[in-house]
Amino acid sequence: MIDLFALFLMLLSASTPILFAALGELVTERAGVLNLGVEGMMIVGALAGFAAAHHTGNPFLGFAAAALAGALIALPFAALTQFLLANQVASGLALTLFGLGLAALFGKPMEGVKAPAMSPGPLGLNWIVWLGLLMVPTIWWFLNRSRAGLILRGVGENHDAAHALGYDVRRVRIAAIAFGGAMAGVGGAFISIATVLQWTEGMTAGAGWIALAIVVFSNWTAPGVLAGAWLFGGVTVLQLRLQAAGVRVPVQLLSMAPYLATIIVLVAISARQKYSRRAGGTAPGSLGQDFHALR
Amino acid sequence: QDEPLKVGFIYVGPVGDGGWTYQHDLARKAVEAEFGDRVETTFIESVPEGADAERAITQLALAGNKLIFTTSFGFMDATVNVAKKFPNVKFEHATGYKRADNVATYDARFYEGRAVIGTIAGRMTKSNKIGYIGSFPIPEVIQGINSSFIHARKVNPDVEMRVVWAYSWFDPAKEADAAAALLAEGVDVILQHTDSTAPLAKAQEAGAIGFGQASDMAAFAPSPRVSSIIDNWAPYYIKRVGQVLDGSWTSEATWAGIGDGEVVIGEITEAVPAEVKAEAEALRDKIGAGEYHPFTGPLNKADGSVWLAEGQVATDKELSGMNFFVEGITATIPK
Amino acid sequence: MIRLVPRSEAAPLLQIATPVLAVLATMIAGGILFAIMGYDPVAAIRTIFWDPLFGPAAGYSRPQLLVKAAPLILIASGLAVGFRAGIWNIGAEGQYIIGAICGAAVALAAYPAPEMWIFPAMVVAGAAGGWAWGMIPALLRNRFGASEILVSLMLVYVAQRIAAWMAFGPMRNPEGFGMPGSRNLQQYPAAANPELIPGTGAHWGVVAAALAVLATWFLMSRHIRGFHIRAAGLAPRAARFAGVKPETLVAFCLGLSSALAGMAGLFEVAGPAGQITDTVGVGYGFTAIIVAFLGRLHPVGILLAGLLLALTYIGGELAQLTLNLPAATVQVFQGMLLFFLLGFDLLTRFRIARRITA
Amino acid sequence: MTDAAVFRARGIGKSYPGVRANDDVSFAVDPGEIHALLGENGAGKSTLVKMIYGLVRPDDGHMELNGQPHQPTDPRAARAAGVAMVFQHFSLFDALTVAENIALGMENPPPQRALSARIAQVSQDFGLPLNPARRVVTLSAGERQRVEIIRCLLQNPRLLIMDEPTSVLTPQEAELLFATLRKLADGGTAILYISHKLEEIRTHCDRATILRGGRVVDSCDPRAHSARTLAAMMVGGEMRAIDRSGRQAGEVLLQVRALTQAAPTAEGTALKGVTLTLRAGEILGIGGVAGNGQDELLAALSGEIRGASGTILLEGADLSRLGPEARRAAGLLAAPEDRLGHAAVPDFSLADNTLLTAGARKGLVRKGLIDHPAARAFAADIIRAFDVRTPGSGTAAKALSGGNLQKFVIGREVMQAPRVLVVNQPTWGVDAGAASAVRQSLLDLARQGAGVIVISQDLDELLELSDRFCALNEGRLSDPVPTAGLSLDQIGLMLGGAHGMEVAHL
Ligand SMILES: Nc1ncnc2c1ncn2[C@@H]1O[C@H](COP(=O)(O)OP(=O)(O)OP(=O)(O)O)[C@@H](O)[C@H]1O
Ligand SMILES: Nc1ncnc2c1ncn2[C@@H]1O[C@H](COP(=O)(O)OP(=O)(O)OP(=O)(O)O)[C@@H](O)[C@H]1O
Ligand SMILES: [Mg+2]
Ligand SMILES: [Mg+2]
Repeated sequence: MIDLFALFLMLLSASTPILFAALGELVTERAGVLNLGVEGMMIVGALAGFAAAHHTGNPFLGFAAAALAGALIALPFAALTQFLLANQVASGLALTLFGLGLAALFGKPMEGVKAPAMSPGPLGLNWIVWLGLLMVPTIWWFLNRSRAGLILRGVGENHDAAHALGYDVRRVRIAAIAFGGAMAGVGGAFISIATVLQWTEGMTAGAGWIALAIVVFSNWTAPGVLAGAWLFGGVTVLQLRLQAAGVRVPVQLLSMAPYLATIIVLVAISARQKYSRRAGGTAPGSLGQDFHALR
Repeated sequence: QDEPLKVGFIYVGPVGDGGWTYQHDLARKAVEAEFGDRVETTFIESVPEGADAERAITQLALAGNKLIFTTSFGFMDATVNVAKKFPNVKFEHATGYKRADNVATYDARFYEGRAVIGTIAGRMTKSNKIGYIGSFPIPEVIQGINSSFIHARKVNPDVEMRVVWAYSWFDPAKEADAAAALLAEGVDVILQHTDSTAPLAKAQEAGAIGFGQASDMAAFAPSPRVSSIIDNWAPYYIKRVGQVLDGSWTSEATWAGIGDGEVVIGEITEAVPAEVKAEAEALRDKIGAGEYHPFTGPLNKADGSVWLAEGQVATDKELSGMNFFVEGITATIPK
Repeated sequence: MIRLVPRSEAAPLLQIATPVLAVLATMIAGGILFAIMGYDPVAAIRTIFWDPLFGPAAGYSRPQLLVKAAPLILIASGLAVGFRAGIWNIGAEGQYIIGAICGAAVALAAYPAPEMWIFPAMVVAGAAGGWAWGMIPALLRNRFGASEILVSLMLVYVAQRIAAWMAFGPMRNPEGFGMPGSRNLQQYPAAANPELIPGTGAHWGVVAAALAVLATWFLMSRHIRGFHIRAAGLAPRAARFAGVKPETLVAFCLGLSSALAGMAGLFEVAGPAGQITDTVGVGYGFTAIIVAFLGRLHPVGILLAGLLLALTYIGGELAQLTLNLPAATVQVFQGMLLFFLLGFDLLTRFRIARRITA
Repeated sequence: MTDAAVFRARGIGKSYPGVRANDDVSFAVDPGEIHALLGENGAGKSTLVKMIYGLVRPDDGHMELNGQPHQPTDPRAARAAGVAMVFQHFSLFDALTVAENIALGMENPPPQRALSARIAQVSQDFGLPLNPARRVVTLSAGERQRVEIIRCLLQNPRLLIMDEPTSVLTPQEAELLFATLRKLADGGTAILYISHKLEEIRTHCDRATILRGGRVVDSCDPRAHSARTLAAMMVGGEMRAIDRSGRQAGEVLLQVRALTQAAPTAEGTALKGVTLTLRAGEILGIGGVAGNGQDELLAALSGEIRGASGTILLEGADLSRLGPEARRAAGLLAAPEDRLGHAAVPDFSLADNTLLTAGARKGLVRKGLIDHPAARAFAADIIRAFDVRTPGSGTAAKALSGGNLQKFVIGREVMQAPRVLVVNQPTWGVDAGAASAVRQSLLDLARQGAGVIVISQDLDELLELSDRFCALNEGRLSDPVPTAGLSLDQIGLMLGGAHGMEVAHL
């Protein structure tokens, strides 16, 4: 039979990239900005992180560089949506396209190079896996207990009111976008530095989209993001484990399982909310809307 | 001096994929190196299969390319369609089965290389469990699984094979998870028919070994990558370009293997004991010399029925439509 | 100090001028990028924007623009209707795939019958398949309040796996030596979607795209349903007050956009693509979202945006071919084009004024 | 003259594109004074106070606070200087709790627990009960107001600005508010108070500064003038008196029988056995504290929420199961309270906004096809007949001032010649001139034989308009009583009186 603890450890690793990206997007969306460019930011982070790790020989510097690169590549999106009031959905899609292209272009010299090894942390898991787990309570605390988090939520909930109270909506949002980019960058770098140990074009292979979905799934809460990442990662890992164990399973159906499971759990959660009439816990009030203050 | 011969290539992925397309592009560069000014090559990368392929091939033909390599199975119908419109252009389609007067096909006998790798795997495993990450259940992949299993069993009768289908040619995260799943099953040698290095990275973490796929993946040598199976299209491309240049090109179906240098076994590293290395190299050379066919009877199918009698050799036709596992593999082929 | 003053009414001239400005800006910025990469910027820009239309091989590539743009326009015009109502179907890619599979299923089941009804039946099946796939998020939203964004997106991945399953399993060409992929429908006359007038690139999908543009334009500007859709997007409570049932609207918008996406899938699989493979979804459903927004969710805008994007795809291929520009460069270039288009869009909604200071 | 004033403005001016919102405004507010700012919609009141609060920067002039120059760069600077403000439109965060909302309005809020304690303390002191842990979505309008006020009180402001705070409050809540303000004023706080309700200004304010077209036109002691004179000062001319003549009750038009409905949303109110009868030529007033089912009742009558069959009958025909469009076709029309976003689509032109309700009755939509020219013509008719001040039918609804949009929305329904018209808060936030125009149009409609139901929280309005009066309380409707001879106190009792039944024998 399958060793559940081993399965859990696998799940922790497998869910790390989407956990980072989704936590970052959670903060961005809580500030009222919908950034569909996660995939683009992840791939840029994957490249920048890999390049830095390779050149310095230090994987941790690689992750730092990935965070920086993710934040930087998010800036055109921030400028478009916050200053030029461009549509957020389209700008995010453009960011994905741009990021994928840019990484492919600048990644040529990194092809065929191997990343420096990382010594594993406790339980043989990568340190970044632990960092990701640590980010969950940290972000929860930031959003729900800290002053800055309160302001960020206020900005996302009602930007006009936040503005009327004297908060700089734009600055908060740009910071949130940059943070989202940094987290997506780290998530992407986890794939290149810790999972594959090489750089190849298109290596994030859609993880950014899953991260976006998980934020909706999480109902915009940090523990929800963790649950979503685990559910998704868990079902993925489990179906592969069943195959590996030689259990005769319909492979095609199982390969759909992570997506179907996500839908089913989402429906269950939504239905409970709808019928229990418990107010709230839903999308930030100003999510995706432009903010323009007249002076 | 004549105009240079223009040779075009259509790639299904980006040149930087480090695998399938990368190897084709290496061969394109080899053509340039070989013929210098007499040829001029161009390529279009990341061409989706389907309508875009037909257009990209046509554009190549319109741009004056006289020889066009279409390097993915999914380009088959597009290639044939375009070829009808450009009878003076010669086409080379990789891994397909449709030919015409100006359409040749070519493929590599990867299963020959898998036999060598399977031998090493069978010798190297301590847990007697070998893992195989399959991409899609198509004949080429099934040949590879069967061939490596047969030869692993030959040197180690206790060997078992675990198969995981990734349903992707390239998805590092998925491949890593698949590798982790196999490792958790106690597998200590991983074979892969997917293109990323993620399984090697996972193998390294777990102290297991693996093999380079498509390209050498030498960055992971000497361990976990103890050898590799390399797609080497250069000899074929050079030969065919030469034939066009001297006018001797005809439409053929080529299925070349180790003997023609199209399938290359990468350096076997010192992580492999010398006697195992010697054994593998001997097998490689025997296959290369045509003295041994990896699918030689007696072989039964997984359902127990007889496939090949003692000494009988599988026909190419049988192989190209292979859709069953041989006896001993307990995994299933998704239908 | 510069500030933005909202326009109370849209400026029609600018609606036309800003895309032109954006394209010019992209050419300049793109030219700089190409120059940095070591390519001749003028040649690159000419290859991407000019050659597909007027270059030496334009006779071939011009019709190809239609072929490439048709599915984008067909899908985007449906999506835009829903987006106007605030209903976010981002799973058109999945509906496209399922439409293709359902349409092809009819043909494969009928093979090799020569009857006339086969192609029309395929169109119906394609639309119905897409529609049914789109009704899943619609029902889940109406019944349980589940986000249609997430559900439709997840269903894309499910559809992709179904396509792989079909290509390797039930729909595999029995004469295909075990290789993946269905029979090629182009070679089955009763089911094929060929060029209607040779050399124009116009197949039934192009016709359908043109009709979809006309129909959605009519719907959104002349029909009360379109009015209700616009109202619902801008002020949901006002729409409900006017008599709109939100559930009906969700079903209508998701149904319309997914039926069109399914139809687009069918036209592709019966025509340019030819067969069901595991890669039958080549991303039209996602690109169409960009097209819809670039077209400002307006049918005519979508028509132009679809053609513009098709131009950059085909021009990008030409640039690879003639200048050895890597595909990634073209991708970066497209990203820039989108950025500029979105940025310049500001001018249509705001006036730039200098701050009045005492 | 030594300056004892807490706040003083000298020659303040502010221009928006095409409008001079404030021009050479000078006035002063003394400590302990409740100072009213009066003026029509668009007179520049909000603009002026936004400048004091640092949200808008003046073009000309200067301000002083406590004798110091006052040039706040943003609201936080203004708060630091001792200015607090309650906004015309709530500036609250729905998804956040009361305590979080209050913390966001403070510069250095104490930790969560201490803050909750202080909120409890202050709400105790001022008699404004509030649970700090509640989420704002779940609060009634009056409770929301309390949140805003307590947010201000916690900062011990020197100058407290209130922009139309009572437009959403019931009389009782308004009384409570004034008691609070008086307490504050007695403690030395200066209060700047904006309202369109002239009566309350007369009773509670110490001074009034009157704005017209952005300029200060007068300053007076409001207690020394009648509401009519104040209104005259605002508009710069005489107000026309309301004409109630020429109506008599005819046959029964609308019957609502035991209408019971679950709350449509978590924050909504259930309707419980609502029963009423409306006759031709009659105006029925429905009063009640906000959040007692007003919105739900309007939705049930307009068809936005469909009821059980047999509950709503128009001239004998059962409309209960029909949607809004069918009900309009039958002659039952409605105008909801929230003009921007409910009664009208803010981004649509006025012409397009006619299509929201007038498609069938005005022939603007035939067989699903829109007749755009006819819609424009109808919008132009409304603009003319109701004196809507706007450039034309192509203007977006959101570009109209509240009063003008309200006239348009009421006009759109009235001009469709309904059999029955239901309106909710018809003059909410609307200046005296526009309010009387709206009220007159309702009376005129009834005179022509239609039945009108006016749901309102403004008791003066109900007394002015209605023939009979009922109270809505927790979703229950009391039996009607004739308005003639009813006093404000009696009505107050009916509204406050618990659960409807006991008011029946008033
Ligand atoms: N943000 C703005 N942009 C442009 N013009 C504005 C803006 N805000 C106000 N105005 C103009 O300034 C004038 C004064 O508006 P203001 O909101 O101060 O009126 P008000 O007296 O508060 O009206 P009300 O009684 O309706 O609240 C209006 O005529 C309006 O046209
Ligand atoms: N953002 C804006 N852009 C242009 N004009 C504006 C803007 N905000 C307000 N105005 C103008 O200011 C005037 C008054 O604005 P305000 O918001 O105070 O309306 P109001 O009359 O108070 O309505 P309400 O009853 O909704 O409070 C309107 O005539 C409107 O044209
Ligand atoms: Mg105001
Ligand atoms: Mg107002």
